[in-house]
Amino acid sequence: MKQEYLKYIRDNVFPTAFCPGCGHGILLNAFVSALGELDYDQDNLVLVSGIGCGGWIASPHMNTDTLHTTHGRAIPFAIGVKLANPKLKVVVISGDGDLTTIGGNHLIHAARRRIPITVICGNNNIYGMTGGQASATTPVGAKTMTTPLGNDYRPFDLVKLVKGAGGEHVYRYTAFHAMQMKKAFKDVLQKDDFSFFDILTGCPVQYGRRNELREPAKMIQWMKDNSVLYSGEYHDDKIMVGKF
Amino acid sequence: MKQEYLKYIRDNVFPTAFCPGCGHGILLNAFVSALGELDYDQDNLVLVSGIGCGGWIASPHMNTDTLHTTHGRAIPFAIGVKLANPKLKVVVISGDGDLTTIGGNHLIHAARRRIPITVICGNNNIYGMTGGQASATTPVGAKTMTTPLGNDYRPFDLVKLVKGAGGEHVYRYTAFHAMQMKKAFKDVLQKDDFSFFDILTGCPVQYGRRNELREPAKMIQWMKDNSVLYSGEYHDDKIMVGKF
Amino acid sequence: MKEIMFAGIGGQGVILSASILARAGILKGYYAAQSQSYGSESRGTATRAEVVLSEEFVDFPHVEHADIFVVMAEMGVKLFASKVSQEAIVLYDNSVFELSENIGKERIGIPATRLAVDTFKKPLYANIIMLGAMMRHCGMVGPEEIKTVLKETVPSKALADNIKALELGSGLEY
Amino acid sequence: MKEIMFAGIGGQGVILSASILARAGILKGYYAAQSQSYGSESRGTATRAEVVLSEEFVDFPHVEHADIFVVMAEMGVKLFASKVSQEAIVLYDNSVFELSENIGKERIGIPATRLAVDTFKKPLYANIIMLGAMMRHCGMVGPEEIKTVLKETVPSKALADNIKALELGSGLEY
Amino acid sequence: MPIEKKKTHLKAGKYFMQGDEACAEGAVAAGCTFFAGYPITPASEIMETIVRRFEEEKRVFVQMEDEIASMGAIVGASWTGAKSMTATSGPGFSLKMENLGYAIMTETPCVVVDVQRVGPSTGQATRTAQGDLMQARWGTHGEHTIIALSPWSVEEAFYETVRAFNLAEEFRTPVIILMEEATGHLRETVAVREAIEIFNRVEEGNGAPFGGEEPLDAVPPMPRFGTGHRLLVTGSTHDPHGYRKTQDRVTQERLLSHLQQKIEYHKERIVQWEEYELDDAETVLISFGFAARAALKAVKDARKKGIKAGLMRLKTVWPMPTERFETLAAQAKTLIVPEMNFGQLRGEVQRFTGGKKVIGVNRADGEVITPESILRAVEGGTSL
Amino acid sequence: MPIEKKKTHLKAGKYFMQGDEACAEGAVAAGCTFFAGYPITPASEIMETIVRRFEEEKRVFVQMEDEIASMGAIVGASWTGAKSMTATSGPGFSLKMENLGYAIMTETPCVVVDVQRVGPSTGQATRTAQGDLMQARWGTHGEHTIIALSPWSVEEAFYETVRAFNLAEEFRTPVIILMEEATGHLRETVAVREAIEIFNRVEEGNGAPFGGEEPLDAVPPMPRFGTGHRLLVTGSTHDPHGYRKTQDRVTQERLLSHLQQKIEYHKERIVQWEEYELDDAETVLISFGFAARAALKAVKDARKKGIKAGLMRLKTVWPMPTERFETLAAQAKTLIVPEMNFGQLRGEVQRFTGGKKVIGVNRADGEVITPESILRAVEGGTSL
Amino acid sequence: MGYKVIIRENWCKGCYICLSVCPKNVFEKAGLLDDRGIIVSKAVRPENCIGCQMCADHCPDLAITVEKEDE
Amino acid sequence: MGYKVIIRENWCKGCYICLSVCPKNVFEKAGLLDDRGIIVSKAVRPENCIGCQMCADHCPDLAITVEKEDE
Ligand SMILES: Cc1ncc(C[n+]2csc(CCOP(=O)(O)OP(=O)(O)O)c2C)c(N)n1
Ligand SMILES: Cc1ncc(C[n+]2csc(CCOP(=O)(O)OP(=O)(O)O)c2C)c(N)n1
Ligand code: SF4
Ligand code: SF4
Ligand code: SF4
Ligand code: SF4
Ligand code: SF4
Ligand code: SF4
Ligand SMILES: [Mg+2]
Ligand SMILES: [Mg+2]
Repeated sequence: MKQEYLKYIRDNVFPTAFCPGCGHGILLNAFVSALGELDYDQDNLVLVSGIGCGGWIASPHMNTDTLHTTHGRAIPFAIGVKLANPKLKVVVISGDGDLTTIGGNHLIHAARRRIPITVICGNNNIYGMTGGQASATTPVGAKTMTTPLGNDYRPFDLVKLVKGAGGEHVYRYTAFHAMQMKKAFKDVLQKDDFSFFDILTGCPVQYGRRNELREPAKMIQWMKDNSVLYSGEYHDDKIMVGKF
Repeated sequence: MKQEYLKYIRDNVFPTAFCPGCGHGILLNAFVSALGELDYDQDNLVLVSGIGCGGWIASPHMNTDTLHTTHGRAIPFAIGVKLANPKLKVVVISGDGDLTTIGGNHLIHAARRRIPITVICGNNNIYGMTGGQASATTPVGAKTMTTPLGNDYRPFDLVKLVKGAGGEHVYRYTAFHAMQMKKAFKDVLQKDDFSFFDILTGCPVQYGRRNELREPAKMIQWMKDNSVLYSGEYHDDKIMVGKF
Repeated sequence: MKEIMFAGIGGQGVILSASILARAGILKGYYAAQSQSYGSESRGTATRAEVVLSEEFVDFPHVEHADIFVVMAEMGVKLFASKVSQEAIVLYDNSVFELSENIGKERIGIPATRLAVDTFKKPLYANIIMLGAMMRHCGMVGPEEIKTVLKETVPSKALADNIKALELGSGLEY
Repeated sequence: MKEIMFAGIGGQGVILSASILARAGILKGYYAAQSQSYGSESRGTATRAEVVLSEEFVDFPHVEHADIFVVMAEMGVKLFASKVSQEAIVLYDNSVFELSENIGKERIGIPATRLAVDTFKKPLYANIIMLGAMMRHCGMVGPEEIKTVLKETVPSKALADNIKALELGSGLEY
Repeated sequence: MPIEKKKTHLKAGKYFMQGDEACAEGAVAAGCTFFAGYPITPASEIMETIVRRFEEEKRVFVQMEDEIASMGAIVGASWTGAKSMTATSGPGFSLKMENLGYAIMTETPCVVVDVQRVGPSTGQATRTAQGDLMQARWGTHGEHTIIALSPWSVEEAFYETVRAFNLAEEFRTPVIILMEEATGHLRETVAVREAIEIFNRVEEGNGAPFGGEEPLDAVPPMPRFGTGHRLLVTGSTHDPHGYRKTQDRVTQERLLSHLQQKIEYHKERIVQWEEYELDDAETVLISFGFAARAALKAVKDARKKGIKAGLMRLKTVWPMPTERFETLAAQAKTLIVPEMNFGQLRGEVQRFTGGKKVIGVNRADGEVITPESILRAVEGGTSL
Repeated sequence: MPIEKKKTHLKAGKYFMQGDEACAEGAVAAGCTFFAGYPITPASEIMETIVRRFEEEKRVFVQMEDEIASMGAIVGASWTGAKSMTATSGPGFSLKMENLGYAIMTETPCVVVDVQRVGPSTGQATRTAQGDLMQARWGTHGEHTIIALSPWSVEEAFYETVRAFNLAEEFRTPVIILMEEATGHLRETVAVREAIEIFNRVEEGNGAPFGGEEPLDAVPPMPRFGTGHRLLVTGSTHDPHGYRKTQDRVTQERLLSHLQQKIEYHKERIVQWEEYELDDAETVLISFGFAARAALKAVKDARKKGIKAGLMRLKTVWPMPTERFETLAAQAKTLIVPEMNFGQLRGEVQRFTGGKKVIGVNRADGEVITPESILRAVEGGTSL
Repeated sequence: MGYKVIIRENWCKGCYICLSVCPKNVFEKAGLLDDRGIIVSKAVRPENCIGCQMCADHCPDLAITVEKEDE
Repeated sequence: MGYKVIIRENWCKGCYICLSVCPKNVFEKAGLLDDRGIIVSKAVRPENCIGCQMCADHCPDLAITVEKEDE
């Protein structure tokens, strides 16, 4: 992160409360850098989040108006903000448990209505904060506190879910794709549309620990090795990244 | 409905409390007839519903175990029943407001997990029982109590939504397609899979009244005229019916 | 002060009658309160609508002892009889049912549904016919106020029929 | 009855220490209670763990006046000093901070983190070293019980190092 | 004080309105510019009126996917400076509880209407009750304080809604309007005045945006989003600047004390009630909402019979005028609480009677409580 | 009575467990075969233990998408004959309120654990509190009755969970276990007995499957789904056979009376408390849960100082032993209620003291209340 | 061989869907209101019935049964 | 012309993602624990830096800034 971008964060709360190597930090980094590269008016930006480590990405780290809400409900609060003052840019940043498990209904309704907010899911495939239970994006077979023998249930493909609900401007990147992510953030920050990001952040502590990805660097490498840039053809066995 | 199928209904509650020409009754008719044609064991069938006119299709009309739950929550109750006793056939029948507006999260999670229950949405594109407010399936431009100048927001395409969430065995029919509907009900009643039905029932009173479809017969005719059987090609401007 | 109670089944328009009466009362400068009870099963179940008209604010705005009871369906009689004053005038639709109960002081049969079907080819205005009849006994509001309210509330193409029904009811010989 | 309090920052393993001590107490037939406090921000904030060992059921299972206070990070001292008995023995990691506060009766510095890094190339077993030192002062449990508990709780490949750390702590000269 | 005398949007005069409608008109008059709702009997008519009036007034109405979302949306909207509101009934009120607690914790002004119907659960949707009195106070988890008002007539549905907005803004807290179906669906004469008093939110002022600074009972200023304050709003325990402090007991204690004191220490501005014929009353009735109208009728009927009865009628139900309960209990030979539940208000009054037993007149079958049944209790009570 | 003496699944002996773990083991012992949950601090360890033990025992565990769904799922499961349970903390408890009311209305046995943390709202997730006492009673809308238990130790977390299941089955009602984080996360010695008593659901018996028949306080039999009963289960007002009656006041009245009486008339089987040194006590403490442990220590310390103090400790918090409050109030010179909130239990006790003021010792900052602070109040109270 | 077209008149609500879906124009509205205020449907030309079941399957009130006539 | 690789050491948590993403092997683990018990990352070969920003963009703790050296 560039020195000049420090104004977009509250440096008094650093170092963050995230674990070492937490991919949510990479998302934070990319978002801050996107603002920095655009020299974005931080006083016209409201960041809304729910509960979870993912809910901490914006609050308290980002130096804008932030609304840290209840678990799963960031989107309705964000809609209240946006509809009451359409001039504001409203971005929701929260976790997979928050936005897609307990909060899935608000997500699909926001997508359906194409409310002009941006929703960024810091998707680490698990409930990080509460100690590593399965979420709606935990892969089949993955070990979690609540699936010690491996997860039985299929996860959402969030790109398909949001598009199936009617959403447009849907993106996916992993923590490895810090630069592409940043560029896409810049794109949507300059628009007043609905947009959705599935950002695979990786949780080395609660997810990695149980699934042989304990080392943050290994997790990043794994993301690199298993992802494919989307260019028209969608492979269900790969992590498809890009714009959809 | 055949005389012999009377055993599947509680005739002491007839005539139903539905308005004249309510399409929910046609769904009821088709479901009863499907059971009848299969000579289905009604004592191994649990019908679960939420709140709304659609929630009354099964309760109290159907002569099986019925669980009339809270608004939007039929699916979780049904999952409790099914997982606790997998031998039972569990079918959820409820309205569009119930299953897809307030209850959308439970629907997508059930689809994702492919819990072996059947979910039938009596979709009349409106909140019938509470006096005709817009639901998540109300078409753009349609007049409702809460959209007197016409609905601004895009509705869900429930087939796309459920498939986007990971659901299989997804069907759509209208009240005009009573016979096809019945046949499809028979198919899924004999399986132990997740399946989903978007059944366009039509509400002549709350929807029709405001949208020039006040006459039930006209509503049925409209459904006939505007629907196309799916055979590989999906047209967004038509009501696609069939299996998806 | 007058307490007026209307009863019928869903769809018979008893709430509309009550509301028209109350609005007419307002036009005359009275305090008016109008309430009703109906189920979620709003179709085919008993509906009750009440109006209290008074010179001044009424503490308890529901009917305690109806001075006038207008009843359009038999199931309404039993359900609400206890709220009818012994001095009450009871108007009932005798083209729909026969009143066997011995309620109120005076019981007057009005064949409103039959009259409506005969005149308008549908039962739709039976409630307004009853309202017309009621008006004569209530004494607090006249045809002018009710017509003014009708003008404000019913679709213009239905206005003439409504007024006709009102006059039919108020002009009945019995 | 003995009340023992451990304090440190998240990740230093003070809860594990407390839990090992409590389980060891159970093996000796004592009633044991063990509690802790930590935040959602479980990383980098003050953690406290408490153990009460007693012959019989203890009404209030938290530390009221710690007989022994084991403290591994400076921020723990101020935060929890009020719960330390005036008669207490205070064991602190003097390879991490200097104890300036005048708490308890006896204050003993144990360079646990340095010893751990020296011996195991990582700070990981500092808590067990402290536990070893604590054991000598507690008097209610011995190395046998603690080793038995370690066998049941730590992964087998880490067992030897754990035992080594324990002995390092209990064998220290000071 | 940031109180403004404002012309009412409706022409002064007499109107005939439904309670739900009057509540919505009250919101319009109070300056509510954001409404998020979800349909439910018997509250839907509030939304129906709002839809129509907001269209005319160019304010923001949104129908959300459920009651949880509606509650979230009005909190979000409030932080943009909007006066915001939602309306529901029992089942929806239960769903709002988590986000209601969030509004309390974040000191977000907003108004939540609960038009009470028969419960528990789905119960009887079109029937009336007063079963949510205690839920309004205690429905959300954790120690907290709340303000709730209970209009007894259609006219009051209008004015108490205005007052609800004013209190919400003055004390930066959600305010609940507890109505009954009996009032919500009642049509009645409403006299609209020329002008009403409006409390305008204090956006800039001394101190940080959240409480916990000295004095603890002071209401902090509430800047709006988008004005450069870079606000940190959180439902977790936070310091006066909004920083999360989920480990610190001092912050928690100060915050909770602040949330309590800003309301409890200012009860005189919040708690309102009316008294009828209490001066020489030996039989004292205490009631609220629709039940109080039946109680007043009963008091008048009792007086006609020579019984010295009087009524205390709560307009604010939370917090309660407990000191007045005490003096009335001291004065009264008989204390009677009529209500449409099994004794929720009675239980509250019972705490402050110095041991005198309170008699309940209760009805929870979906019908309104009648003057007759209360009169019977008054007669029975005096002949004890 | 369908009570069975059953071997405990754990070998008799002493265990060292966490409160959450003991609660889960209690559920296994009680015969719970269905658990639906959603993670939340500080209740997640209950789920964690259930996952492990249910795997071993081949019972059904499901992690749902939220707390609303978890509550719905356990009600559905219960109708198949399963003993079912869910566990949560404040924010999740608030979300469960609507479906909790459904369980009450449909007379569905199930157990709901609330491990209390600091509120309101997200508050402090890892800190302890007793802020949900009133919410447990009143959190869902509409007039209703509830049973809630409050274990004060890890051992009791085990046995009171068993009792919760038994009461749920015997009275066909949801039973709440109100624990504190302080107990949920406490590790302590637990003595497991050889055998425990289990109440087995009465599936067949006299009368229709729902209450409202005479006698009104009788618990109706509860047939299970899939056995030919063609049950009609609804959260709307219903007659004894389950037919919806949403217009009929008699049905509503009978149903509500039944729901109340089946619990209130059988308080002697439900309400349990313990008394310590009360015989000659002049200072009477009344407390519950973890706070009662501090209170007991304070009582003993007070006795050492020659103060005649005693403690009444509630094991069942709802309904409350109000008659005993009355006799104790009559006996006591000083009444003290220590609790980890701003006075929720105190308010309840205050109703039954014949006017005697109850002194509160309160703490709501996330730390456990201490014997010292209570002792100070005891000393202060006696010197009044 | 023909068909019997049975209408459970007290279940019929007069929506006239049967009139519109019957390919053989078997039904008509009854002339008179019944005691619920409904003008029910009548099978006035049962002899035209071809047993297609369109009416029986589309009746929202389960009021119609069409059976093969016993010879 | 080269690059300045700045690490805010007190923000670094020792995840070593920078080590793994740097194409030029600029970083190493510092030998010693700091007072938080962390072995931070050090830019030990800044002269190799090509300014690709991989490290700066991937540091989850926003601890790295890579700037063009002023001449
Ligand atoms: C209503 C409610 N239920 C449960 C919780 C507990 N809770 C806190 S964070 C969290 C999970 C967060 O998971 P996710 O959104 O994936 O964030 P992560 O920590 O993985 O970044 C849960 C369940 C809560 N705070 N509120
Ligand atoms: C929690 C809750 N919110 C709102 C309601 C009110 N309500 C009852 S039915 C209904 C809408 C039902 O719509 P739908 O499911 O489409 O059924 P329909 O009546 O159209 O068949 C609503 C909002 C309720 N009962 N519970
Ligand atoms: S638990 Fe996982 S998601 Fe949370 S801070 Fe740690 S690594 Fe990140
Ligand atoms: S309101 Fe609509 S959905 Fe409900 S019964 Fe009437 S026609 Fe059917
Ligand atoms: S379709 Fe059924 S309900 Fe409709 S008119 Fe025909 S018989 Fe009657
Ligand atoms: S079966 Fe076919 S032909 Fe016969 S009456 Fe019905 S719709 Fe007409
Ligand atoms: S990536 Fe950042 S936090 Fe990780 S080791 Fe490098 S400088 Fe430290
Ligand atoms: S900018 Fe590139 S080359 Fe330079 S240190 Fe960072 S990763 Fe290495
Ligand atoms: Mg996550
Ligand atoms: Mg609908």
